[in-house]
Amino acid sequence: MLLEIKQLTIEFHDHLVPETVVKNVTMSMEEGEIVGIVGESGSGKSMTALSVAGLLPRKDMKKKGEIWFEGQELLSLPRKELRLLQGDEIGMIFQEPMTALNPTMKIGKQVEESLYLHRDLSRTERRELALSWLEKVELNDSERVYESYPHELSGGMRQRVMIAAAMVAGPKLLIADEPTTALDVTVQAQIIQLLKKINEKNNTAILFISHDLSLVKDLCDRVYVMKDGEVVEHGKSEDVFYHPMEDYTKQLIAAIPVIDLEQD
Amino acid sequence: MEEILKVEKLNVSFAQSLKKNRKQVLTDVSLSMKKGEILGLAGESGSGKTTIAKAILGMIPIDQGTITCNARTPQMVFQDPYSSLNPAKTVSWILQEPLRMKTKETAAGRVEKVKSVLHQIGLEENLMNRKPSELSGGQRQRICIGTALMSEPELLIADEPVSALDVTIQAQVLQLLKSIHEKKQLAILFISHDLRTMYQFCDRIVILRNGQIVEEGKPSTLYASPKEEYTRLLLQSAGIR
Amino acid sequence: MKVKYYCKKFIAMLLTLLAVSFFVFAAFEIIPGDPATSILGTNATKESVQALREEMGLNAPFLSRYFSWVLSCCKGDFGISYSYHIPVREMIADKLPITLTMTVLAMLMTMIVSVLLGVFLAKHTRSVWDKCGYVVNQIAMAIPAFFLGILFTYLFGLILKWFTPGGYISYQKNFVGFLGYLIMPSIAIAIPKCAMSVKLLRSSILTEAGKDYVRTAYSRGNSTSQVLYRHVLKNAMIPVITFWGMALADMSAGSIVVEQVFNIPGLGRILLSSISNRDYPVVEAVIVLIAFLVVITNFLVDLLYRKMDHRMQDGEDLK
Amino acid sequence: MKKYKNFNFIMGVILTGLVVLIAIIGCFYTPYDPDAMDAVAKNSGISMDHWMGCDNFGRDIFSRIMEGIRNTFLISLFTVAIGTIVGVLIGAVTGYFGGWLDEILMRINDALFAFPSVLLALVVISLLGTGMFRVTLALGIAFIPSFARIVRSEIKKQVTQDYVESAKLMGAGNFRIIFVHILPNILPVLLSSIMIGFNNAVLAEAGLSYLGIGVQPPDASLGRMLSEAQSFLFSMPWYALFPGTVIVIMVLGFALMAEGITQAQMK
Repeated sequence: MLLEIKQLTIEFHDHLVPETVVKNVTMSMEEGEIVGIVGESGSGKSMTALSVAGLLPRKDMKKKGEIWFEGQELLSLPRKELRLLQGDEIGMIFQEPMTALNPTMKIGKQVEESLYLHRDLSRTERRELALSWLEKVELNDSERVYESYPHELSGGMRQRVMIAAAMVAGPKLLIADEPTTALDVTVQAQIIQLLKKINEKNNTAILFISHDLSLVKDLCDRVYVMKDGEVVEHGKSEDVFYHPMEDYTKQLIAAIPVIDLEQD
Repeated sequence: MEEILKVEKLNVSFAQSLKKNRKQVLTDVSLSMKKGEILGLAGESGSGKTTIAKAILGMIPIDQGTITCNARTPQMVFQDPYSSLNPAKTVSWILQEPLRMKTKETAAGRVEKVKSVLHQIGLEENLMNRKPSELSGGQRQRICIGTALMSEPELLIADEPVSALDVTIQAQVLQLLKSIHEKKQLAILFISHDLRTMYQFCDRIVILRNGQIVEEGKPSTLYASPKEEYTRLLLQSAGIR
Repeated sequence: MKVKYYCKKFIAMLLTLLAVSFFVFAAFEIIPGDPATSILGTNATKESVQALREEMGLNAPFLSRYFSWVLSCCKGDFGISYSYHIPVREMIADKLPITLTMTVLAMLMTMIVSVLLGVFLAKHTRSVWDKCGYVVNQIAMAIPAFFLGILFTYLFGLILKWFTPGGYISYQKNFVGFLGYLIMPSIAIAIPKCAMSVKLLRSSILTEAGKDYVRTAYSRGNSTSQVLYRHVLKNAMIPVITFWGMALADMSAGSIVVEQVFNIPGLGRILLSSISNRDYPVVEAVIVLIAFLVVITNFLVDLLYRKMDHRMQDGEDLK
Repeated sequence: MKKYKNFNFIMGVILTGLVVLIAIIGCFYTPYDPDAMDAVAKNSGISMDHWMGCDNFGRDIFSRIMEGIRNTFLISLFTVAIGTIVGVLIGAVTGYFGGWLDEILMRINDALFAFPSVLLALVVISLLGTGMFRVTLALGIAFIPSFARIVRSEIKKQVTQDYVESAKLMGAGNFRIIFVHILPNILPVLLSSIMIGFNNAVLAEAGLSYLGIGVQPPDASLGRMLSEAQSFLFSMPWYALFPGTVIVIMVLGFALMAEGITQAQMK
């Protein structure tokens, strides 16, 4: 068992009335498995992902429950030790490729950062590894990309750079928080294929967060459906998609326009 | 049915800072719309969909080509619900503004019209003196549609009206647009990158790529047997083929 | 692409310099009274006045006089002073370094102190340091430079006797003494601008810290200070550097006022005396000089700004 | 307006209110005639009848400060008025329409920006001469570039928003769009820059008067009092400290209001 979340509850205390964003969520992931979390905005899917990655803001935030990752309980882990996992064992990519990269820092330096933080390598070794990963994410002109700045790349290319930066230190778990929402449909499909390839080749488990059920169906082995901070339904993605039990899931599926071309 | 919009060989280019040559955005785009028709304009970002809309409404200068639009007061609904409503004004002020421009109605008359439009777009009257910042994305998009309806347009250009909304709310807003279309014989130029939603919504669909029309046709035939390679790729990526 | 961009910026600067010189020249054109009579005095004969006007080329049309004036300025010849009848260049030559040193000293202090303090306050938000830092900042911004000068003269000069008020030491005689004396006035000029710059850097750091790329940096295992120094600081400095460009202009004006307080014979002193006795060539020269210094430094600040943030070069100017 | 309930704004209003109150009272009543010289009370310190003591001519410092506040406040008021009105017009036109007009006006603006406002005022003063009216005009002109630039950048931001496009589609004229649609959205920024304008105007007026080229005697001004007080620093430190502190309070009042407005806008 790579990852196990037990009764996770997250409460915000920044304004008068404490707001519960995630209510006793329980999930589990095996090594090399692709698991999806589907839900609309405000369903708590991103919060759950951020808590696994240890990126929840410290102050005015109460967390209950446990998150076990490779035998370590992340919620109670001191920050110094959590930092050793971040980027090394757990990688993360985000929704907005346009703003998720440092605008005044070269791409190469940002891709190498996890190596700089977690590995004792020389400059050239780091550069080699970064370039190899830029090629693995199908950025053919990797030398030029290495030397360029974020604003010189398209959205799709930046997302690939994000994936390279997250994977460069060989993490066991990659968390993808709606990585394709801001991209064009054709680029979206390519990124999904890339994630599948990475999962097969490196046996990296992927926690895929999305609001698009049809996307999750193709990519993920298992899926959790979330609404207002709670897991409403979970199971194999085919079961959940073709014969959903909860009516909220049915409603989600019904909202996807059905195109049956066979009839004419 | 007579034609309300005819675009022939439209060419548009933008000047670029620092570079001498102008960036060609639209090349020889021709399309036409009949009264009460819903035409879909599909394409990815940077394909020039919004530029066509702005050219039709005369918001940007065009290099060549002719646009004959004999639809009365064409209106537009924008993609980003957070920037399409004036944040400093209340809902009722926003809805009354088109009336202040067009008709000589008294304040009371205007408020009556606002109430009737609010019903049409499925919102309660108590939203009247709320500010846009207090509304959800779906409510704001309905207000945009309401404002457009106030000018009683014959043509409504909807530039990705639902792509910023949640799936369930998208369906409701599209349903609203469809019902208004039927009731008022309103022609809609529906701009989107989501081929799935366009399938049920549009009578005809035009595929656009890098400012050029790739293919055009009824959704059923276009999706079933696309002639162009790019259309096939679009359908495949959207998981339709 | 880069070279093309810098040429465009350089030409824009030259245009601004021309506009500045034109504005000053035109301004002094509309003053009533004739330069020749002011030099020769009111009882001079009409012929001698005409001869002088001819010699100084005053009868030439406005534009050609403007261009000959600009050319002579470039050569360093700013014309003859009405009241002292010596070339303006001599009057200004030894004054310029004084004001320049004071402004540069004030600028250095502002840069160093504001970065240190700004980062410190940004790191300790919500602490008591932040609160009192804020109060001190607000007050420091509200104190005019010359009042600060008077307070320093009273406190450090008269009571603590750290320096003799009004005891200016010229740089020809004793350079270290000269610098020592200029410390106090430079601090007086620097404090208000430094306080503003600290506030700006602190809020700029906090804004950058909320951005997506910071969350990405944390996801890679950076510690808080690593995020601050490797990622946030460079981006946060961009608006501060722009402010420094503008602050330099205000500081050069501030030095004019502070020279009165500390009785320093800089450009400010001579500017004021020539304004009161209507010695326009001197006024023109000093103002053009200060304006040129400001425009050139703004141009240099722009280059530094572009070097740090490459978005400027090919993208639309974000300023 | 309830969102303006933050500490800064309230403190700012209190300080500025105090100053404005004294300025208004100063128009009608001052404990002593500001210019009356009382030989007996020369150089006397703080006492019951002279709250802030007397200067080297025996004039009551408190009365002179009251008159000084009034003059400084009036000058700053008109300076900011000129700067704002002209600045908003130029900023609105260049920000909204752009094109060659924007280019030219902005080039001129950059040129004027090369002059610190004090220097610009010096140029205007050396042309028109000193005295309250001319100083106000000089400072007003000197403040136009900064206001124009702020308004222009704010309007440029708003013009890219879709609600401006939809207003055009409804048939609203340009004038109506600028002043009815866009202006309310930039009001908070405009208000806080007006406060900062006041802040700078008070500083600039005090500076000019200190240099002796601002308000001329017999009109009293805080800056001028400071320059006179400088030579009596050892014997009568209060003669310099009181006017200086009053200037700081005036400037602080406006600065805190500006802070308060921007903070409220952030909420």
